[in-house]
Amino acid sequence: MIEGNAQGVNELADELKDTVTLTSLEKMIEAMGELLSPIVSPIANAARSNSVWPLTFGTSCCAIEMMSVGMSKFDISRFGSEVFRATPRQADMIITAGTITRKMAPALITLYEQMPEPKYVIAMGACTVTGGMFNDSYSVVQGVDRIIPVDIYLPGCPPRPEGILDALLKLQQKIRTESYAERKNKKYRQNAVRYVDYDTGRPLEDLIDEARYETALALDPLKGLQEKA
Amino acid sequence: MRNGAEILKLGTLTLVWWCIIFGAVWAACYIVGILIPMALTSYESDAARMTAETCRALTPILSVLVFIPINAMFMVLFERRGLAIFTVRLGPNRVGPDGYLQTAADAVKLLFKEDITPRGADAFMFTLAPIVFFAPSIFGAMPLLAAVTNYHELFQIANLPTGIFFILAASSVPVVGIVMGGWASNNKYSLVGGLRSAAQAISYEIPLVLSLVTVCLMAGTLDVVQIAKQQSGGILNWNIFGGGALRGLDQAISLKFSSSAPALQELSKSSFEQVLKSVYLEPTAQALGLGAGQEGLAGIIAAFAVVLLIGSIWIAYGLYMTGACAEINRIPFDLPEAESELVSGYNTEYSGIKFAIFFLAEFTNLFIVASIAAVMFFGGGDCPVPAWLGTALGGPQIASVINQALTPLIEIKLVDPPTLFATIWVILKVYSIVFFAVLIRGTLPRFRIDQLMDFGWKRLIPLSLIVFVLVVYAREFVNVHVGT
Amino acid sequence: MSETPAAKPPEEPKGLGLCGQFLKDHGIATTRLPDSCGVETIEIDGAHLEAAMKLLRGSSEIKLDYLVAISGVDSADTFDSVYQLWSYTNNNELIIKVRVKKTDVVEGQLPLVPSLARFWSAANWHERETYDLVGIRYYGHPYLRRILNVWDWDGHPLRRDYKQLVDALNDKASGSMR
Amino acid sequence: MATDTEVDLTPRLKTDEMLINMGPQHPATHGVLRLILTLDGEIVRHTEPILGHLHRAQEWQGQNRTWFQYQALIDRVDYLSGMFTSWAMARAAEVVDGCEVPERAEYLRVMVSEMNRITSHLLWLGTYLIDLGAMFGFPFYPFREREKLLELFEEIAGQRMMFNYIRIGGVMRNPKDAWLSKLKRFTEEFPDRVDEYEAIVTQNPIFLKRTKGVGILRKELGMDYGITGPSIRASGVNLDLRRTKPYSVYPKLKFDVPLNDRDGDTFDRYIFRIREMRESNEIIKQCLDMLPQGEISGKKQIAGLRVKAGEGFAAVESPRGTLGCYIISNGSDRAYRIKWRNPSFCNLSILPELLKNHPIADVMAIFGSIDVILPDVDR
Repeated sequence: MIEGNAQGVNELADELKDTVTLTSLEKMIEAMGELLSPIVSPIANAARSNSVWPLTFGTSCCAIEMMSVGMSKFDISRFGSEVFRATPRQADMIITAGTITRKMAPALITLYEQMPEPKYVIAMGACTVTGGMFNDSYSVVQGVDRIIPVDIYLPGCPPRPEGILDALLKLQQKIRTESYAERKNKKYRQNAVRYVDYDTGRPLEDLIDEARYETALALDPLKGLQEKA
Repeated sequence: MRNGAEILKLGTLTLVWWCIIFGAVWAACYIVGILIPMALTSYESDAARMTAETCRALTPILSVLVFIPINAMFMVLFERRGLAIFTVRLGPNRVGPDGYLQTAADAVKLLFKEDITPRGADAFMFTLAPIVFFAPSIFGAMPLLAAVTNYHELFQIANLPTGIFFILAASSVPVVGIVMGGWASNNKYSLVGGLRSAAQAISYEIPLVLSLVTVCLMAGTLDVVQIAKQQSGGILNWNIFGGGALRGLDQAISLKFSSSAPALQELSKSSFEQVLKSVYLEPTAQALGLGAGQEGLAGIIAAFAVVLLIGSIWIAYGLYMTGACAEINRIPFDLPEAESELVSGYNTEYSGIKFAIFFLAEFTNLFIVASIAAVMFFGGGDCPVPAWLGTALGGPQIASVINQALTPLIEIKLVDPPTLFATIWVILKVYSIVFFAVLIRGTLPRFRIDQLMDFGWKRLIPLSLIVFVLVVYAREFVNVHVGT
Repeated sequence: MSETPAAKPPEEPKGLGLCGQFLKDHGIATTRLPDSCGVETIEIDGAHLEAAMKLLRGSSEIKLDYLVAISGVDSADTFDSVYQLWSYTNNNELIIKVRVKKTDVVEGQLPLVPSLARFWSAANWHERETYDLVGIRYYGHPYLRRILNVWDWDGHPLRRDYKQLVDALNDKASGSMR
Repeated sequence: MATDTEVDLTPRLKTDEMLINMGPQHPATHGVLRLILTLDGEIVRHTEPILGHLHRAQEWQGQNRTWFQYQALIDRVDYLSGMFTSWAMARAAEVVDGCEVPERAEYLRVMVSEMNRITSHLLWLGTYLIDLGAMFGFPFYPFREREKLLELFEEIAGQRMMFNYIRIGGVMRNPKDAWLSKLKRFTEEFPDRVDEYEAIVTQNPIFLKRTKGVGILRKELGMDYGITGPSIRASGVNLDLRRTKPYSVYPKLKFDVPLNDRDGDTFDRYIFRIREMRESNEIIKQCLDMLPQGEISGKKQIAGLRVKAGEGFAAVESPRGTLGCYIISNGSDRAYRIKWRNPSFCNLSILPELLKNHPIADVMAIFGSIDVILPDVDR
């Protein structure tokens, strides 16, 4: 994976990226360009904001509150979001419920990359906002925004189910302000912010930098000595 | 009571959505099937006549194409709201008035969603799979159309003499789509899901078909229109009650109620016992070659045969529903999807519009198996109230009032009262069965694959064969579908 | 374990305890350590560990057949592998410590303790965990691989001299929260 | 060499084992366990669990935080039974420190932790039915009762799940009388609710088919792996610390420890948890009657809380089994070493044995039945 090559990260991004084929409807709209966007946006936004299907993703304590919110007392189904999809391909939103560790990070990134556009992220719980109570642990990622782009931050340890409903409503508001064309063209592929190596739990850029440095060192050992001095 | 209010809301929602579905289908059929040909009759050319004929011929398929998406949208909502009631929740109630448009929003969203073909997938097969899965539900529904619309002239073209045979043939095609999708996805969960689906469909098709064959045997025809017509005349004539095995009883009771009913004039002279005797005793005695003195024996045999026949048909219906649930992958037979085992089974890798098609077809299939049950077992478009009870309740008067009110619409051919009533009854029956399926979904856990196979091959298939044989014998002694 | 705590500070133990005596009868030498809260604690040489465990587990009167936990401790001048033994049938308890002096550990290598995983399945994951976090190598283990951290993790986090990795995922220097 | 007539078909008819990677994100792995299954058709031949996707360094935190700070953290070790994790550490620290715990505090501890046992088993029941494929319907009912208990927890501890209620030396807060009467009302109606669950589940033919005779845990194997909790009691090993190594006020309370007389299968593990819920309910009732007046903490709850030097191990019977805590203290304001003995970690290690030669659908039935909480495994 590491060839000491600056394009490494981009190559990996390409590898993770799926083949994208546009639906005929989208092709048509694309052909119409930005002209149609003002007309399509309200329809698309109304539909998208009202049917946000979450991915069944939960790592720890917050996942239990995420389950509670689907249950009788809090009932997320009122907002049309009770359709928890087990596969990222059919989900619109990922609620990162629980601490993300260095070991889990690559899996989360893969899941995020596998979700079809438009996709949204709610960082649920203190751990995914900043690392929370575990934020100085050696194995914890300090907030999911270090690896994937986040739309809504929801603090709390764990947040109450009402908090999740609030976050969902805020997300719906956010979706309603979007422009279809902008979502589609300007930020069409939302890639992960940073990729993490599965075996070492370290950011890929670091590993690539290290590999480059080592190659450079192998070519020019004097440089290393100079740096040491 | 909170739940009562929720159930009322669900009822209102159902009525409103039925109006929308019917309105849309009715309008489409009226415009294409009647208005355009009527307008074209003023031009006296061959081309105009051809166009008019084409329009009329296209009406059935158009009605199905309009009906399926809207209906599936409603069924999803119906299921979600129904499940919410079972689980002490409210269900979707924010989009549109009281959440009526929730699934419409879902559908539009899926339409606008990115469509992904995974790396390593067989793109052609991957795209073909949802189509193969969905297409049979369109043409499979065709022969049913004529049956559920009371053989309306526009839909006669869709009828086939081998209707049920065709429907069954069509209903076994979707599994190819599932296997295709599972294989093409380049995902192991999908593959396992697809293979499970194939195994399941093969095993459960047999009891399904055998139970329907039992009905066909009783009816003596494969034509769904004929089968529906034979059952007309109230609940006692339906196939679920032995398909005319209780007809004698029906007639005898109607004698008690009124001996002046016009349809029963030839029987008006005979007494209650005589009717029973002529319908049950004599044919049985004839079949057995019993003499005049052995009426008691003949009576016992006839009664036994009637009970046997009705019992067998109930079992056949149970077998049919079990097999149908397995065919359309619903809980407790949702192994190809098996969310807690195989993530999402064969459709794990599908997103956007392709997934929407899978979703659509799944619910359409549920609707189709429910309508097959309604036509084959529950009398199709027949009113469940027997004629004698209907008369006692003032049925004819009500009918005439409605007819009067609809006269202007009937004159412009917008409404055909028999078709209207037939479709209303069919939709009620179908949705009762759908409601039952939703109830099951809210109750049962999932089978395991080997238990599923055991259950299919070791229980259902022998049972369906036994039922078949029983019906063959019982039918000999009971005068089924007399005079039709 | 009794509710009343042991007297503090722990007085020096007098003679061998029940299990120490039992092991001595079977020819295994042990050293008695101060009781930890009323529970007999012995130190044993790594070479005799497996034999001792087999004896303690199999004997009908002692029957310490429940391996509660294996902990690794980075003490001041030793690496300890601590075994908590209970019994499913009686109330016997024992803590066994195997100590490896830090001066005995070869530079750049891990302290070595024999593995129990071959004859006691409960030890399997506990040993992997201790290897992962404290860095004690259990020789003879069938699958000694990191269990909690990623496979190519650097260092052993529960060592006193562990330097925390600082990078873009986690740049808070250790101790900033306190 | 095969001749022309003898065509060797073996390479073409070769069947191969399939590797399936289940998790870390999978609906049935209760979080983030990853299982690498070697399948022969649909039969599992070999399983390799990969843990640590939720390794949050709880033990490391224990060394680096003061006792007072760390008390707040440990509810997250086993988030479904936070009372027990608090209690295990509090007990270990008390044993090392030698401080007295007032009797009222002990009763309160027993009460809240038995409540916690009920919530934990209720959640297990709901998710287990989801694992078995009853996605809608039944799983919602246990959550209804669970919410009632969570409300009570919130009232007394201020949080629905992370209580931080049991502290070293006692408990945090005195309950009000209204709280006690609410709890009493709950205990009165709860047995009826359990009857309700049993009416839906225990007689369900599909449920019985899925669970009876599946995943039989032999007694000897369980003891070899150090399995604890309801799972081993369902296999007939009498290991309930509340009885075998009694602590707190359990000796004064009357309750049954259900014990099986044969090797337990998945169904036994289900039915034993149901019975335990009933027993817990009885314990709460007794505690409510016997609750004495008095102090609630034997140690000052201040930020500079210290534990005397020494080492000790203490354990409590959590809903999943023996939850132990091994503490080495050097007398400073933080621990020298804290080691957790987590029941989930030990119980999970038997999974490869239990799954062997079962179909893939049973993976969920068996994995669910040993009731594993992933942070309790990974810490």
